[in-house]
Amino acid sequence: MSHPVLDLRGVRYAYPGGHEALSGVDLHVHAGERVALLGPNGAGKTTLVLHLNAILRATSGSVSVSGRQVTTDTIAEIRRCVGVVFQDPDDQLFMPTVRDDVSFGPANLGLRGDDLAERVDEALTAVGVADLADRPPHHLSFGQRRRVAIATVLAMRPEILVLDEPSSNLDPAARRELAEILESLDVTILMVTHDLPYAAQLCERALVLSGGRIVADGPTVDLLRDEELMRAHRLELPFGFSV
Amino acid sequence: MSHPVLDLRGVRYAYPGGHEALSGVDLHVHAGERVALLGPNGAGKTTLVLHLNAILRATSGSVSVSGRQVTTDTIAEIRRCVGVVFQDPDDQLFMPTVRDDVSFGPANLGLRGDDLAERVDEALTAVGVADLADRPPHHLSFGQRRRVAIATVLAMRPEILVLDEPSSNLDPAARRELAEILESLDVTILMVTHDLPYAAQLCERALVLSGGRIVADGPTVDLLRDEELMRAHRLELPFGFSV
Amino acid sequence: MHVPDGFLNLPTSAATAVVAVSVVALSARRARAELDDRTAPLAGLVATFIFAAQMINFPVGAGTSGHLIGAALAAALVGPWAATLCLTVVLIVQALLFADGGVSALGTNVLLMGIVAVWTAWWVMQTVIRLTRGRPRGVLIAVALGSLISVPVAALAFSALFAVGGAAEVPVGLLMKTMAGWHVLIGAGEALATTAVVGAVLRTRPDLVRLARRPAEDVSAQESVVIA
Amino acid sequence: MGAGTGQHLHVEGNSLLHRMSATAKLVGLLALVVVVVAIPKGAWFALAGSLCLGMLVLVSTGVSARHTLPRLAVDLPFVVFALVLPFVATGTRVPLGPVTVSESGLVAAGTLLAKASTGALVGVAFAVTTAPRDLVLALQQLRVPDPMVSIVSFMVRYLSVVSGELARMRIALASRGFRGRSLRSWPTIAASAGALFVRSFERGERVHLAMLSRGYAGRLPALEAPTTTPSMWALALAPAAIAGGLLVGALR
Repeated sequence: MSHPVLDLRGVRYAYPGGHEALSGVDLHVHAGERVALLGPNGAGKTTLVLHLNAILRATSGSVSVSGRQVTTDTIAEIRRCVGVVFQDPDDQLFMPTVRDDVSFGPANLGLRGDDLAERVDEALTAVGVADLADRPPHHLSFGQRRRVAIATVLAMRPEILVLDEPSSNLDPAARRELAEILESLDVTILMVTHDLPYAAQLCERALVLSGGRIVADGPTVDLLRDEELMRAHRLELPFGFSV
Repeated sequence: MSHPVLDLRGVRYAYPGGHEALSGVDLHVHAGERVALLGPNGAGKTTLVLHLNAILRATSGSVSVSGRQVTTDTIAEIRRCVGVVFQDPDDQLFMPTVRDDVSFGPANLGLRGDDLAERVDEALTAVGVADLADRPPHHLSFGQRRRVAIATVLAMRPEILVLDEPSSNLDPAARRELAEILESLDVTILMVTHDLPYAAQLCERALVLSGGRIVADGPTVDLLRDEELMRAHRLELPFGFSV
Repeated sequence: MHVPDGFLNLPTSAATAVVAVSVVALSARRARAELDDRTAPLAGLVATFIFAAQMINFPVGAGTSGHLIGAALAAALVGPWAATLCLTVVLIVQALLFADGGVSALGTNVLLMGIVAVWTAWWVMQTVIRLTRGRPRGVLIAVALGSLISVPVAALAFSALFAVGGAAEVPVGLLMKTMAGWHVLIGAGEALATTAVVGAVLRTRPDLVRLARRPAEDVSAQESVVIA
Repeated sequence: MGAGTGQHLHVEGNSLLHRMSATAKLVGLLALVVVVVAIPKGAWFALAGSLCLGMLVLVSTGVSARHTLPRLAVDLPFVVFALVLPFVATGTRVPLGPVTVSESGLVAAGTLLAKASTGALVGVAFAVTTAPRDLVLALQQLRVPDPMVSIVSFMVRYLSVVSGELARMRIALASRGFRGRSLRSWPTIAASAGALFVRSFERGERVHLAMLSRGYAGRLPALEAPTTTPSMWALALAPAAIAGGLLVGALR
């Protein structure tokens, strides 16, 4: 691993109103890792995610993906490499059918015909919903929509998959099934979540973002066991959980 | 307790399309209880909730609240007695300020002036957001909006509070704070959820709704320990949680 | 409000369709200049909202209720170009997926509701804002008058079309008087409802009300249109 | 009047019209209504013929009348408008029961109702047999400009999402004792409509971000559409051709 897949150095970002959401974020994720990004509400998690695929551009500092720095010229390539799955699948599934939606990304990359169809099948199969290809999204259950949302991004063969609260609103079985799918994928994963048990289940390593900075980085279980750290950043294991 | 607060007998309901969502539900909740209603997606949980305050009317069977049967004449009274908090606070909050939103229910009951103001303060204080009264709901955090949504219903002094997925989308601290608030309320609670740890934490008794019927009723921990029951109804404890 | 098939003769329907197509094409260009590549998703969701808003019943007593036409509402919220685009899509979807309004009268319906009503409302609103400059209630007064006037004006436009290419010889004066009179009442309802909805948006997200933006921003928007 | 429930009229089925490409169907629909509108006033044979044709087309969809009938009620204000015509139109007066009415007005009203009803019959036939996505495909194949097609596509996608939000807001209102029966309820109803606008607009912004994330550069990729065979075109245009025959007969 010469280059980390994700490499953020001193990333600062202030919203036009003046509020500084990120105040110097350093973050490195290497190929094949599954990393959890933890942090309380308002810590800047969503702002950070929007930097990873150049929707927002850092006020200062640098963001690199697989060695390519984010600049105006590399935006298209960066967006192919970093697949972001947003929290509400209804925001992500905007085409009339599942197939149209999963085709959207690769079609923007210029794929057509059989190549495109193959990508779509591959992505839908990876998340176990190949049979839903011709359904309109509003006929799917929430759990199915979440999986299709992941497929829309996988179809672009990203180098890193960024998931925003993947477990939210899922029932227990759908939650476990999604965990199994994520474990089976051969892709680097950064998972933004406040579901600490889910982070512990899926990710060996975790980062804590608080007040616009990374305040902790280490094995997930170690961080979750560090009561002082947890309390200081409004994190806590829910009732009945132990690591 | 002469009458249960909630008393459903043989409630059946078929949607206009013909799909039978409830096929004979018997359910009793007594004053002061906190009961969890568990069940997989599609079990009919939301349909059942909409029967509790007469938004939907049973095709057959009866629904009674504090001894009053749901009929066309009692709808207004039933809706005062049964406070329903929906999953998405945005479905419930749309007045210009928190105060306006919390006043809405009691104002519909005919309260005015000081009585109304007192109700609003009482409800906002109960959920710990009295300081937010004059803010627009739109600008609050998700956890704050969830609490205000509960206040809008508490302001009607309901006999039973029905909560649909109260823990969804909350970060760990907001989740715990909400649990503490719910425990402090002096009101009967029926909590519809697929967050089994939350049910175990808050409710002594649980019901399992599956295929439009109540298939289990008992102490929450006993139900959650019954692996066969759980598996049969697509329920399972999340990774890392034990009862 | 949706004109069915056969109320206007073929030449008149065709002429309205030609006018509608040209204005909608221009609107698409101008809306894109304002909204950039956000046009499709934003106009799509706003069109969906207008469709939904038309389903909301405003009770008028005695068990009856009315609903919004939405042209003035759309104009106030997203500006006239995007409003024309949204109303047009609503009318297309209503005609083809809900069989609401005649397919041969689609051009007529777009002209009446998507263009005449939208632009009447917008011009009136702009004028009132200029006259009440600086007054906090100016925007709401503008919205009220804009919606009030847009409805009878659209009805008069229909009467004029009917006089030219209608299926019967009706005394034009009588037709206009009746249509205008009746639609002033409907316009009053439209005005109350639209003003209340715009007022509600102003209290939570004033930045989303196109009409309430400062003139300076309007100027820059127009400049960017010229550049584009 | 647009005050329906937000449900598409589309019903799954396997009739000829269900299987026909939406492009051919749309062109056929347009051709038919244009021909019907061209039928001269008072050409009763042609008008009755086209009305029967419309009914036949609708019956051929195999969709139950319970679903289609409610939708068939042509807009009430315009029915009233048509019914008033005989009383206000100029020209010779003829007796009709206890009153005298304008003869030309009477003819015009009959013509108008026949044409509007035919249009409604075939319009409903199109709506019940066409899935929303197929409409988007048809518009795309008929070279409707991209921006319009995209907006229609977003609208059909989000209709159920936005009307679902509206429905839940209504339920939440009713749950807190809201009746909504008088003018005094307007501010509340308007507040909910305003909130719905903000939610819709913000969703549009989030959808845009999701699109950008997957390489959107200002154009939606074209959907892959099936081709329409010549025999399908022939079939789609047949009703218009028959109506054309009736029209020519009437013009003679």
